[in-house]
Amino acid sequence: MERKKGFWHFFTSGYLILVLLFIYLPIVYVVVFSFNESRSMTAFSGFSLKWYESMFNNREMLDSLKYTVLIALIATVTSTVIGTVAAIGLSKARRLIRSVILEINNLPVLNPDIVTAISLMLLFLSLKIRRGIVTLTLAHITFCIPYVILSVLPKLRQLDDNVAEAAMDLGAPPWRALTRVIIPQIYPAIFSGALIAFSMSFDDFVISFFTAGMDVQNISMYVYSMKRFNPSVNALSTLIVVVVTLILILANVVPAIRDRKRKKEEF
Amino acid sequence: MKSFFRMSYPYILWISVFIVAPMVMILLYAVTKTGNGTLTFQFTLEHFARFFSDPDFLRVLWTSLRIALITTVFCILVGYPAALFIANLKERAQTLMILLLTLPMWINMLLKTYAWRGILMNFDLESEVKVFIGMVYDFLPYMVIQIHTAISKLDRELLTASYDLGANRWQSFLRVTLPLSVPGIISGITLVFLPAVSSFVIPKMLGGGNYVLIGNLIEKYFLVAGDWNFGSAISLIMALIIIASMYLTKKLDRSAEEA
Amino acid sequence: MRKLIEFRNIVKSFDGQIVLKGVNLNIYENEFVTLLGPSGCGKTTLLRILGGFLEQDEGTVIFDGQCIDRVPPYRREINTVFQRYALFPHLNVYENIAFGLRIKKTGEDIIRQKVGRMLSLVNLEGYEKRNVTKLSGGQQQRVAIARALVNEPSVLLLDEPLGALDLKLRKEMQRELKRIQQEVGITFIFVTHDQEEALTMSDKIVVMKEGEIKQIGTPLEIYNEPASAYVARFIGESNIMSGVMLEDYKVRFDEKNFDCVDFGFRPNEPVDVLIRPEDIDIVKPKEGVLRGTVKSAVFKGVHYELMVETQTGTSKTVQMHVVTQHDLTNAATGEKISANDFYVDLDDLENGHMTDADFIRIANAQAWDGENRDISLTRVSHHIENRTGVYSITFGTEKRTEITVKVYVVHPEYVEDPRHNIGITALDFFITPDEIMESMAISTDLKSWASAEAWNLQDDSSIEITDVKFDFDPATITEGSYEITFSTRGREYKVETTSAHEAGDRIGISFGADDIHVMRKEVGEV
Amino acid sequence: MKKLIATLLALSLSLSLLLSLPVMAMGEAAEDFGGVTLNVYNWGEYIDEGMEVVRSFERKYNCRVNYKTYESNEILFTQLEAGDSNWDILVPSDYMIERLIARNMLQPLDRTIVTPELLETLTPGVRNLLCDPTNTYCVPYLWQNVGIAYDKTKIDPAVVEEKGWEIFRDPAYAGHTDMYDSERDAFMIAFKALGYSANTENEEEIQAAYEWLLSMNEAVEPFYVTDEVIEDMAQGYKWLGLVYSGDAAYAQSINENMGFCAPKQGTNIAVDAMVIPANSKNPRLANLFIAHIMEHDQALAISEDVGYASPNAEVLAELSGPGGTYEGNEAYLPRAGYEKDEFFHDSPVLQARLSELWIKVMSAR
Repeated sequence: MERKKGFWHFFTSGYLILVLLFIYLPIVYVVVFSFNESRSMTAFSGFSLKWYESMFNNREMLDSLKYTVLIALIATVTSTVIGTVAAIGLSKARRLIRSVILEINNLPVLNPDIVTAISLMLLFLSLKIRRGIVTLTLAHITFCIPYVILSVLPKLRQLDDNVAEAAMDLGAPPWRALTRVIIPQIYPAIFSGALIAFSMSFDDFVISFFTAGMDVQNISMYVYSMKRFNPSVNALSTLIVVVVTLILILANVVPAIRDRKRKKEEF
Repeated sequence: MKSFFRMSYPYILWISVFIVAPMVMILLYAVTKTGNGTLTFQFTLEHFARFFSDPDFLRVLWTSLRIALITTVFCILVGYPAALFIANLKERAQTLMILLLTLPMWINMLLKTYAWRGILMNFDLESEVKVFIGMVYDFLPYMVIQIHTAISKLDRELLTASYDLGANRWQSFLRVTLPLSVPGIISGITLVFLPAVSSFVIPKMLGGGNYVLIGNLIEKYFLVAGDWNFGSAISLIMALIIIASMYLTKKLDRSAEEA
Repeated sequence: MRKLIEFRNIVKSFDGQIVLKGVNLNIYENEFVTLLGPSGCGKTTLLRILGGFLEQDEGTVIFDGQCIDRVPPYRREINTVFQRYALFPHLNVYENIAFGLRIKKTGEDIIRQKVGRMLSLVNLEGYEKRNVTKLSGGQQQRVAIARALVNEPSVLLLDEPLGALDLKLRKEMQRELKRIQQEVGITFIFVTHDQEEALTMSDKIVVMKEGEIKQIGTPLEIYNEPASAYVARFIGESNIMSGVMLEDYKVRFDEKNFDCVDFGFRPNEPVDVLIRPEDIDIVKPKEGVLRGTVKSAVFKGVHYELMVETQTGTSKTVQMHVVTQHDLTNAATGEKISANDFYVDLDDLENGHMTDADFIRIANAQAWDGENRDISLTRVSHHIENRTGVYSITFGTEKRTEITVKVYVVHPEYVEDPRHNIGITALDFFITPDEIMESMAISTDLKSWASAEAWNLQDDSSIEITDVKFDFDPATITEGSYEITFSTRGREYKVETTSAHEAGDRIGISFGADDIHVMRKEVGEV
Repeated sequence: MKKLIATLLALSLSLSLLLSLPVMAMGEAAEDFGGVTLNVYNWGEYIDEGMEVVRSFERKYNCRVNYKTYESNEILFTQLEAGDSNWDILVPSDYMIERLIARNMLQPLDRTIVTPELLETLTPGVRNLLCDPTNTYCVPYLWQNVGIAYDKTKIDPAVVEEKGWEIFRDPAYAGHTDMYDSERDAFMIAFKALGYSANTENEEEIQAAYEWLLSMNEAVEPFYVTDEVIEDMAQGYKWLGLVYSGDAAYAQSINENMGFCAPKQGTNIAVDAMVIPANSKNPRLANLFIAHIMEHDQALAISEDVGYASPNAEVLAELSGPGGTYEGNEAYLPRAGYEKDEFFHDSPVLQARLSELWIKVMSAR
């Protein structure tokens, strides 16, 4: 078993490294070329912060980044609240009602983005609603809520019901039972639902493209509208890669440290 | 506890306004005469007839399905071994690998596609190959994570039992791990094939203008030609294809369980 | 019988913790061997090493004359029934059972014939197409057995297979496993922590503890001739006393000499003595080898289980002075307060044990307001010196409602019993009738009021006061002095008998020389 | 967990606040519009690199410019038709201006701001365009013509001059040719190669042009691209490509052995001009923006960075003349006054017919 394992171990880790290389090739490529002196994406002619400078001077690009983050935050918070409340409501609904609503709920997730985008555009234009930041935010909330529900509802259904009944038996009114017993248990699901919603809103292009109208543009729309290849996008991508890496490290390392600390206290 | 159900009323209102109504709009526009932007209530099926009668539209549809299919198959062939090897890693290494796979998913798809556009400038490839690379790149992490979740849920004892009954590592994989990971593959397919068929950014940015998929057609008839009725018809056709293939994979999934 | 399996000096540890400390064991053909021991004693690890799923750190496993350390599990002539069955959820019953045969590329018709035979062996005919996840626990377990047996292995490993079944089904499966073993005629190695299961099914039992084998033998040998107190305690019910082996055939325990059938010990060697409860007979007090009173009698279905105390424990008697209720009322605040005079042990005073809380507890001082809600006593003042004599102490609430009572500081009279090195003490105390009536656990409260304690003279560790004897009726008690006796556990014998007895009966117990089993003391054995 | 959400939110909020510091340098404002927003809708990459032209306008009038871009005249028109946007400045091509004027979706310019003197600064080739002879609605922004970009080291200029558009059917260049993905321009070279007018609505001529393009596909197997053609020609990846003169000028400034030729069979001249939509919210500021762009320095900055020819006569001479950035650049100065060159006319019928055939051409490969 020992000898064969050696080769197999080498083969599997080699394969995984290849996959990681493929996944991270563009990211590394972009980060490297964001410091390139010349415009070209093929020859690295010298180190310079030229593109970072041009990015920070490019108000249109910065505005679109600002809108992207702003709308992502608003959409995440609103959809998490509505989604969680709806999930709790649905978990107590009759089977038929729940399955019908869930079927509709999954439509924006399974349907191709462009169909959802078109449908929302048609809605706004037919009702003569002027497309702008409001319609864009409403659209984002609409496609974020399903992810929250899909992450919270299963956890809710796993909770054993008589925990809430026990809380009420000990004198807690339904509302208190909800906040004191049910929500703390599904907190991780709410959090992961919010994270998915944030990443979906932050990353969206198609739906924003059709529902944003003239006033506002998010990062994806700005990049899409650039005809000639503009290296300052590399600078922007590097900025986002750094921020995203920080957030993920924060989101994963902090709980790990806390767990290890808590384990130490237990001994 | 029954009172809690009332909590979902606001959401029911929300989905009827922002999901059901819009889909109805698409349906209305798809089956009415062209009224350049305004809804004329003359019922017609001419848009569907126009789509299915013109060989070019069908070729576009076929190209979309073909590229999506190749992408999905390639993602499975490349993704499955990766998911299997990750599942065999030690606990901490596994969480690290999954973290490394999810990180790119957070970065804007546009920016990543733009990066590929820069990279692919060095090579003189056919548009279809460029689009294929872009698609595989975008969808591979989803596939790997779906399959990995399915494999890591398997009870280790099943493999021990298989060894015990005389099956070596390869036979155990073929007869136990693989069949039980089929649900993971199927949920991976839904997360890759469906968006791939309808993608219109990757073909547009990497395939140059000419590589037209069905998503581009819809964009063209809505934004360029301003023909909302025909655009809606195409969207409806695509939505129906998606729902049909989703239903197919669900049945496949259920039958896999019964076997 | 031919030797089939040999474990030679098997050592195994999991991240630093030794699980098997050099195990040597031989298993013969067609034997039903049970590895018995508490969880974590290494029995499952040994089984998994034989199955090839784990590799031992040291030692070798010989199978049918050859060393199989290097042989992977799938090439060993061994099959396993797993604790949670590990049936393949994506295959139906027929396919599950046929799995091993399909691997060996057996012909379809042979498979159909062998699987059919297996299904009838485990009474599951007609279940071929059923989905395994939908079967009951018992049925799943039988499919697991069929799946393993169909490959006709020379050894079948069973890793606590009956754990998940309910009692009645477990009994049934025990008989069925035994029947299958005899009918199929292959070696079974059965792992369990249930001693009754081991006794009913095994040809040979291997008792294990903390990675070592304690004893190997037939169920009868293990039951009647346990190698140590640990084995005896693990198998069946037992009375175990420590004693001394005067000479061959003569042992002394509980200050009496008895004839026995054991020999070969050093003179006056300290030994453990075992007497099975079912070997003890109940006789008239006079005729008994020992006399005692029945402490408890529990009906266990077939027989009664009696606890007979042949020697009383060490005891101490004190006086309980019941005085009239004299709580004071503070007219201004409507608060009421009450407390009793009390005795204090001089030793406790001297080594500073006594805090205000102790005084409040012993005096049973309480205060409550108009609505009968308890108020805490925040002010306690006294000037008790570390000398015997009578002093006074005052308890008060926040709002100055106070009461003063007398404190009798006395020399403690310890009662010491060198033979059992037990010490016990208690103090007289004052109490009111209401407090006795309100008390929900009278014995516990009496112990607390009298500060009754018992301890081991050698290492000062506390010993439980098991009995509180008093002859008043708490419900109808009136003022006056009453005697209360606190005592520790004496020598008690567990006896199984079919005749009915009640607590308090005076009886005699007797047992013969062959009922006494003398065992060498294990080093470090408790 | 709560701590985690808090840190996440705080991080993103600080990020967005940091970035949104309004860059409103408070220079002396010629006229204070108090931070009003002017909505400008222009082609992508069609203004100076750092958008200093826009920033200086914002400082000059203390206003904020919401600058957005579109990809084609058709997308621009569909957006306007959707009716839920009110732009102040648009820069459509001449044939689209013809359509907008016909549907009176534009408003006349304010003569007191866009004065006749300013109009005098325009080079004659672009003044009084067919679509708006009296410049009542539009002021040219940039102009160009369509031509052949080729690698001089691979193809002899004389051959290009001699063959003109027919070079796109020479199998010798199979696999080395880029064709611009725009149906009007592609059909234009077919019409010109066959000697027809670029605006013909005659079905046989259209059919003949369609055949011409199909034969081009067989012969040259072109790569249908949009902006990649600029990098392809600039980096020398391709030998031959259909290109707008402005893009060619930019490419030639990077790669000297790239030649440009406006074929003898005639080509399309196009002028992108600034107009003010009828439903604009602040027409006065819009007029001031047009006047601002017409100033010499702004026109120079735009034309120099973008590479397309400037409508301002002086700037044109300055950039293409001695010491100018585009001195000796064959592509910068579009050919003017050549009788076979034509402007496009707006004809939705032709447009629809061409787009239908175009899908066939592209997917025929």
